[in-house]
Amino acid sequence: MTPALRVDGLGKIYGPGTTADVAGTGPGFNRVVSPTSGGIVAAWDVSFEVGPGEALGVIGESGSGKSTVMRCICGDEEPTTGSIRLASVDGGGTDLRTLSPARRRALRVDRLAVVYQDPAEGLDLRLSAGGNVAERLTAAGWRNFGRIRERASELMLRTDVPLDRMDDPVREFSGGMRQRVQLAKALANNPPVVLLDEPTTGLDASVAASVLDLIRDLLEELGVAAVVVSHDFAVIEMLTQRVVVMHHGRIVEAGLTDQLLEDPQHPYSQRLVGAARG
Amino acid sequence: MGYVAARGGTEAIAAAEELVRRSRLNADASWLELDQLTERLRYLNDRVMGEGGLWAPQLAARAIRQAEGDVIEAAHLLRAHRSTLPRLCELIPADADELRPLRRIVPAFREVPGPQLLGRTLDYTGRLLDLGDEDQARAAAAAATAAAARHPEDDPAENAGATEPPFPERLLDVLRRTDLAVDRRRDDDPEPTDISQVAVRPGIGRSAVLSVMARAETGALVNLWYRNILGPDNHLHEVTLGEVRHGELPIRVRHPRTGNPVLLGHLRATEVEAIEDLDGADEDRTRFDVGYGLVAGHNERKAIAMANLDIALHRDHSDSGLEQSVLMTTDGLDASGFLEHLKLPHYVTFRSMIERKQAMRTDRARNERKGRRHHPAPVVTPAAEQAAVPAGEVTP
Amino acid sequence: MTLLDPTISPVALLAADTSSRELLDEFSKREIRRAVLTAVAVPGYQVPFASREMPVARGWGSGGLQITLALVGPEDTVKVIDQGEDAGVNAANLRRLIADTTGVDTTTVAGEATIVQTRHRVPEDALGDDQILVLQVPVPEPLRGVERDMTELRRMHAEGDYARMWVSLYEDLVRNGVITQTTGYPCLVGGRYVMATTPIPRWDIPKLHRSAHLSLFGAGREKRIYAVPPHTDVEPLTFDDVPFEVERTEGASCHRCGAGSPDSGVESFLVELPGTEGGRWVCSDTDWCNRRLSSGMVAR
Amino acid sequence: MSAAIDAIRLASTARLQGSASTVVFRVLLEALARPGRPLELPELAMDPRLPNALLLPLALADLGTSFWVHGLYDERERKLAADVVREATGARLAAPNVATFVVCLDGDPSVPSRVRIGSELAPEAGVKMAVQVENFATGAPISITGPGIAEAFITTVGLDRAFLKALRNRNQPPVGIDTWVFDRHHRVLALPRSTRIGVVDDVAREGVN
Amino acid sequence: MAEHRTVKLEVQGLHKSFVLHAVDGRRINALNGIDLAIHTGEHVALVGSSGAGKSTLLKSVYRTYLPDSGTVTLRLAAGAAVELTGLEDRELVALRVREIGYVSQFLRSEPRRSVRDTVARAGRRRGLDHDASLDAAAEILRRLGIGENLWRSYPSLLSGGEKQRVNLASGIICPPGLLLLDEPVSALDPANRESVLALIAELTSWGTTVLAVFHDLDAIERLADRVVLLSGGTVAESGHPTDVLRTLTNPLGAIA
Repeated sequence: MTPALRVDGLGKIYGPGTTADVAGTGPGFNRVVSPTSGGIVAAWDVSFEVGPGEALGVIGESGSGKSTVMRCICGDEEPTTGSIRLASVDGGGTDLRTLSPARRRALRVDRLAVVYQDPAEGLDLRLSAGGNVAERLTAAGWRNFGRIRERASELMLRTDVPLDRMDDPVREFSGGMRQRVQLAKALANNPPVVLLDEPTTGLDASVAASVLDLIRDLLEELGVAAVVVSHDFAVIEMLTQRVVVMHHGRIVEAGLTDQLLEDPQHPYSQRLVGAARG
Repeated sequence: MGYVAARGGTEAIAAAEELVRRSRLNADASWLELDQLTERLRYLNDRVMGEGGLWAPQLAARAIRQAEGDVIEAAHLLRAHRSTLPRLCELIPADADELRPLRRIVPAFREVPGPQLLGRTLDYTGRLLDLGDEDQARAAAAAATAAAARHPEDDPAENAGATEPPFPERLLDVLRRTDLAVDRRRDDDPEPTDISQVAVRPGIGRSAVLSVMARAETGALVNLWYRNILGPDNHLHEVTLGEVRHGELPIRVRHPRTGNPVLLGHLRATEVEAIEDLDGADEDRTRFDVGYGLVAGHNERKAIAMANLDIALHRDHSDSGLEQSVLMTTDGLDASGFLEHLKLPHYVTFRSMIERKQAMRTDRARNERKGRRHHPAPVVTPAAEQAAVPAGEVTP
Repeated sequence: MTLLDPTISPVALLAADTSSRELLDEFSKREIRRAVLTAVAVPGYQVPFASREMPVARGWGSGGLQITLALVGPEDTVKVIDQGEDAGVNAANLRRLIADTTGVDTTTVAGEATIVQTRHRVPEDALGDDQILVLQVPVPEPLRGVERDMTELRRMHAEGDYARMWVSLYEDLVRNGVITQTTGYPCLVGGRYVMATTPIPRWDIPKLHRSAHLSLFGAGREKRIYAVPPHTDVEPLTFDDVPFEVERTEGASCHRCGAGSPDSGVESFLVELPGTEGGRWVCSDTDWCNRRLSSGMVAR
Repeated sequence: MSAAIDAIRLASTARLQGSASTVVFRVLLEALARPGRPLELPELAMDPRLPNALLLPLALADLGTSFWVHGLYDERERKLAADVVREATGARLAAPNVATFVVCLDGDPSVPSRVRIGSELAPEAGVKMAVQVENFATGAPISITGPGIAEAFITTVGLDRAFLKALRNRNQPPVGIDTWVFDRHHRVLALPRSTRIGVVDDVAREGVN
Repeated sequence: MAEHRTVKLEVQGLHKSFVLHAVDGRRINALNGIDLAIHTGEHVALVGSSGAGKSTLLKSVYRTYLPDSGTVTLRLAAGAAVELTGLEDRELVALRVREIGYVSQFLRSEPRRSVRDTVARAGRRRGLDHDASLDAAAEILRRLGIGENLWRSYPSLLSGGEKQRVNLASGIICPPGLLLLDEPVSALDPANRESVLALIAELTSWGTTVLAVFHDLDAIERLADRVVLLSGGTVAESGHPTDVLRTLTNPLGAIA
C-alpha cells in the first residue's frame, strides 16, 4: 500500500550549525543546541508513513521538535535534510523538496491541508467564514459564485458552524468556532492528507472536546491520512491509531497508540505517560 | 456653444505660470544671488543636493530660488534636470577613508585615535533668536568676508583639521581589532547600485538601500527613525555613535579609454557609524552591531537616522515591512507628488463611485422588498446534504 | 581590444546628439523602450524601470509622459486627454510639454493621433491598429487592496496566485450585494496576469479587450510599465454567474449631443454636472461629443 | 589594428541617434505587438556590410546593458559585429547566459538554450534576441497564435525546425526569449515569448499519432 | 464440541516484562514463556490468580503490550498466517479492523456520539455500508437488551452495565476472526448477563475464535471449550473446563 504521506530522514537545524553538529545533540545528550556550533538541531532523522484513512500522532513536549516537523512537511519551513513524499504527487515518486516553491505552495490548495493551533495562522480573520472557504475554492479554480456559496454552506454545516454566521468576519468568532472554520477551509477541496498542529490546544475544555469530536468524525468519514501533532495524550488517544514520541528533536519511540499509553518502552515515554496519567 | 475644445486649460495654465514668473521677479527686494544661497544657507543648499541626488551647489541654489524655498520642489527641479543629462560614465566607488574631516566627533569614547574635532556645528550655539541690529550684522559680515579673503589660512571652518593627520583611524577599526564588532561588510553587492537606474524593491542589495536612504527626504527618514524608536513599529534601539564626520570626499571616474582613475573633484559628505548592542536571542551578545550612514552635504540628523535604520534593517526579519517602508515611502518627490496629485481632476472616477453607491442602494432596496439579506446562504438541497454529511450523521 | 580615439568615449558620441530641449536623454529613452518591449512580450506584467524625474510631479502623469517621450518620432501626432477632455489643465500642461520639447504635432481628434496619452479614460471611438494608447497610472498594483507586502505581491503574480483577489470579490458580493470596485477594475490579461486598469471606468474596459490598438501603461512614481498588446484578452474579474457591470445611469443623456438618449442610438461615458435644479449630464470625451455636434448628427 | 579602425568607422554609420533610434525602436515595437508580421525597416545610413540583426542592440543597448554576438561560421564577421555594437552603444560584451541582448548571425539552434530566459519572479530578465536569416519565405512552416495575433496563421520566418523547436521549448511564458528575426530584404518580424509556436509538420504528425 | 483442525492462534514462548525506568529500571516479569494454541472457532477461557498474567496475555496478543520475545501467530480469514509480535504497526492497525478484536471491561468513551451511532460506526469501520451498519447496530443492541429509547442518547448518560453492553456491541458487530474478551460481563445484572452470554456463545458457532477472561465460573462453564490456567506467567494447566476447574481448591477466588 502506497502511503499517502511518507517522510524519510527529515532534519532541521537552525542557526549556524551543519549536519556535522548533530553529534552531541538529542535525547542522549539532553540538548538540541550543538555544543560545537551553537546550531539548534530542532529535528533529526524523523521518518514515518501515514496511509489513507489513518491518523498518526506526533507527541512530545514543547520544544521537542514536533511542530518543526509539521512545518517542514507542509512547507512553512525548509528542512535541512530528508525527503517528503505524497501519493498524490507523482505517485509518491517525487520528493516535495525538489518542487519549486510555487508548486509546493500550490499543494496546500488540495493535496496537503494544515490546521494550525492558532486559527489566525490558517485563516484570514478579516474575511467572513465563507470567504475563507472561498479562498481555497477559488484557488482551485472555482469561478461560480452560487456554487462557491453552496459548497461553503455544505462545509459550514459539516463543521457545525451555524449558517447564519457564515457571512460574519471570523474575527468576531469564538476560538472554537474559528477552529471549525479552519477545518472547513482545510477540507474545502478534499485533500488526501491533513496535518493538524495542536488543533484544540488553547480552547476551553468543553469546546476542545466538541472540536475533537468533530475532527474525529471528519477523519473517519473522509478517509484522509492525518498527522496529529499534540502534547496532549487525550487528543492523541482519541484521534490516532499510531503515534511517534519526540524528544529533543528525535523520535524516541514509535508504536500503536494504545501500546504507547499502556506499555511505553522508552524511559522518556514512560515519564511522559506517567505524568499525563497522574 | 460656449465650449471650446482644448483652449481653456492651456490658457489657464499659461496664465498661472505667468503669474508665478512675474511674482518671482516683482518681489519688493533685491535679486537673490546664488552665492547667498550656497554661502549663507548652507544647510538648505546641502539638503536640496542630497534629496535631489545631484552634487551641484550652483544648480541647487538656482533650484531653491526658482522653487521659492520649497525644498522638495527644489529637489524635484534638480532631479528633473538630471534626467535630461546623458550618463557618460560611472563613478569609481569613493573610499570614505579618504574623507578629509572638517568636523569629527566620537561620542563613544572620551579620547580616541585622531582628533575630537567639533568643527562647524550649530549643536552648541545658543538657541536664542538673534535680534541684533541688521546694519551692524551686515557690516560685520562684510568685514569678516574681507578678512578671510586676506588670510584664508585663518578660516576656522576650512582648516579645522589641518594640524591633524587627515584620515584619523576609525573607532570601528579599534573595535574590530579587539573583536568587539560584527563585520557587516559584504561581498555579495560589490558594485554600488545606482538607484536612478533601477526600480528598487524589497530584496535589493544593501548598497541600494543605503542609497535610497541617502537620497530620502530628511524629515521622512527622521520620522521613520523616531516612530521606530517610540512608535508601534518598534524595530529600533537607541545607538551609540561611533563616528560622526563631515568633510570632503574626493570623487573619481575611470577614464573611458585608458581605464585610469581621474579625479573629478570633491563633494562634502556626512558620515556616521552607529554602534548597537546585540541582544536578540539568536545573536552574538559578546559583540556590537554596526550601522552606516553617508549622505551628501552636511546633514547629520539624516546620516544618524540612516545609520540606525541600517542596523535595524539587517537585524530585522524580512517580513516586518521595515525594508519596504525605507525603500518605498521615504522619497520626498514620490510622497509629495502622489499626495498633491489629489488636486487633479477626478470627476470620471467620482462618477463611477457614485454609480456604485447607487447600485448598492438599488440592490439593497430590491432585497429589502423581498425581506432578505443580499446573498442568503443557499438552502442546502437534500442532494447536497447527502454529499455534505457523509453517511451516519443524519439521524431520522 | 583598445579602440583608437583616446579622448572621445563612444557613449559621449551617442549622447551628443541629444537636443538640449528634450526631457529625456537617449539612454533614458532606451531604458524605457526596453521596458516597453518586455511589457508587450509579457502582457499584463508590471515591468520595473528606472523612471526618470519629469518636469511634472510624480503622480501627475510622469509615467505616461516618459512612455510618450520614448515613443514619439518625427511622424507622430499626439493627443492628450485627462478625464476624456483635451482642455483639462493637466492634459493641456502635458500636451504643451510634449509639443514644446519634441516638436511633435498635436491634435484633439482621436482618429488623427498616432499616440493618445490619457488619464482615466479611453476615447469613445475604437482606436485603430496604427494607434498607440498610453495610459497614466497612479497605482499599478491591482492586488494592493488585499496585500501590501511587495515581496508577497511579487510572489502572487509570479505564481498566478489570485485567490485572495477572488475572495475580495466574493466578500464584496456577500456584504454589498454588488461588486463595488469602481474604476481601475482588475482584469486578467492574456489569461495570466491580473492587471490594474489605471483608474479608467468600467465602461472603458471592453475597449481594451482584443482591441486593434496597443495599450501601454506607465506608472512613473511606482516605476512600472505594463502593456496590453492588440488582440489580447482583457477579462474583468467576475464570477461566471455575476455579470460585469459598466457605469450606466437610467435616463441620463448628454445635454449637448444627446448620446445616451433612446433616440440617439449611441452611448458614451457621461459625467454629471450638478446643478441647483437637478444635474445635467455631458459626454466625458469632449472631442467625440464635439464631432457629433459639428458633423450635424445631432439636431441642435 | 585595421580591424579596430574598421569597427570604429563602421560604428559611426551604425550609431543610431535621435530620430533614427526612435524610428527603429518603433518598428521593433510594432513587430513585437503583431508577432509574425514582417515589417519594412526604415532607411538608415548603416554600412550595408553590417547585418540588420545588429539593429536590435544598436537601437536599444547602452552603458548599463550587455550583449553577445553569436556566429559559428565567420569569426571575423562575429568579432567585427561585436566591436561595432560596443563602440556604437557603450554596452558590454558578456557571456550569452547573462547578456541583455543576443544577436545570432547564423540561426544556430543551440543558441536559444544558451541565453537567459528570466524567471517567474523576474520575467524582465528574459533575453532580447535578434536572429539574422536570409529570407522569411524559407524555413519550416509554423502556426502561430497568442497576444497580438487576431487569428492563428501559418507562416515561415526563415528559421529551420531545429531552431524553432529550441525556441518553443524555452518559451514558457512569462519566462522566455523575445525574438526579432531580420532577413536580407530589410525586413523584420518578431516572435515574443508570448507567441505559441506550432511547427506545422509536428502538428500533422501528432495528429496521426 | 466440534473438532477444530486449524490452529487460529498460536502463542509460543511468549515473554513479557515491564521495565520501570522511573524506579531505577526495575523489571517486573509478567509472562514467562507462554505456549498456547487455539483452534478456529474454539472458545478458550483464561483463569488464574490475580497477577498470573491473564490480561497481560490478552494485551500482548493484541499488541497493546509489546512482548519481549516469543511469537504470536494468527491465521487470517483468508488462510495465511501472520506473526503479530514482529508485524509493522501499520499492518497491525489494519488487522485490528477485521481480524482481531479486543473488548475490555471499560468503555472507551465517545462523549458526543449516540449509542446506536457508536455501534454502527464500529460496523462501518469493518466494512458495512451506512444502512447496513445502522441495521446491524439496531439488531445487536436489541439482542443485548439496550432498548430503542436509549439508542439516541449518549453513552455518558448510561449506567455501568449499559455502557459495558454498548462496548461489547461495538466489539462484536461484524465480529473479527479472533475476539479477545477481558471481563466483558463484570458489571451486568443477571438478566442482561444471560443475553450477553448467549450472544457470545453464538459468536463461536459463527466461527469466531474467542480468548476470554471471565470473573465468574458459571460463564466459563457455559461458554468455554477449554480452560487454560495461568500461574506465575506460565501455562500451568490446560484442558476441559470441568477438569481444570476441579483441580483448583478455590476456583472462584483463584479467578477473581
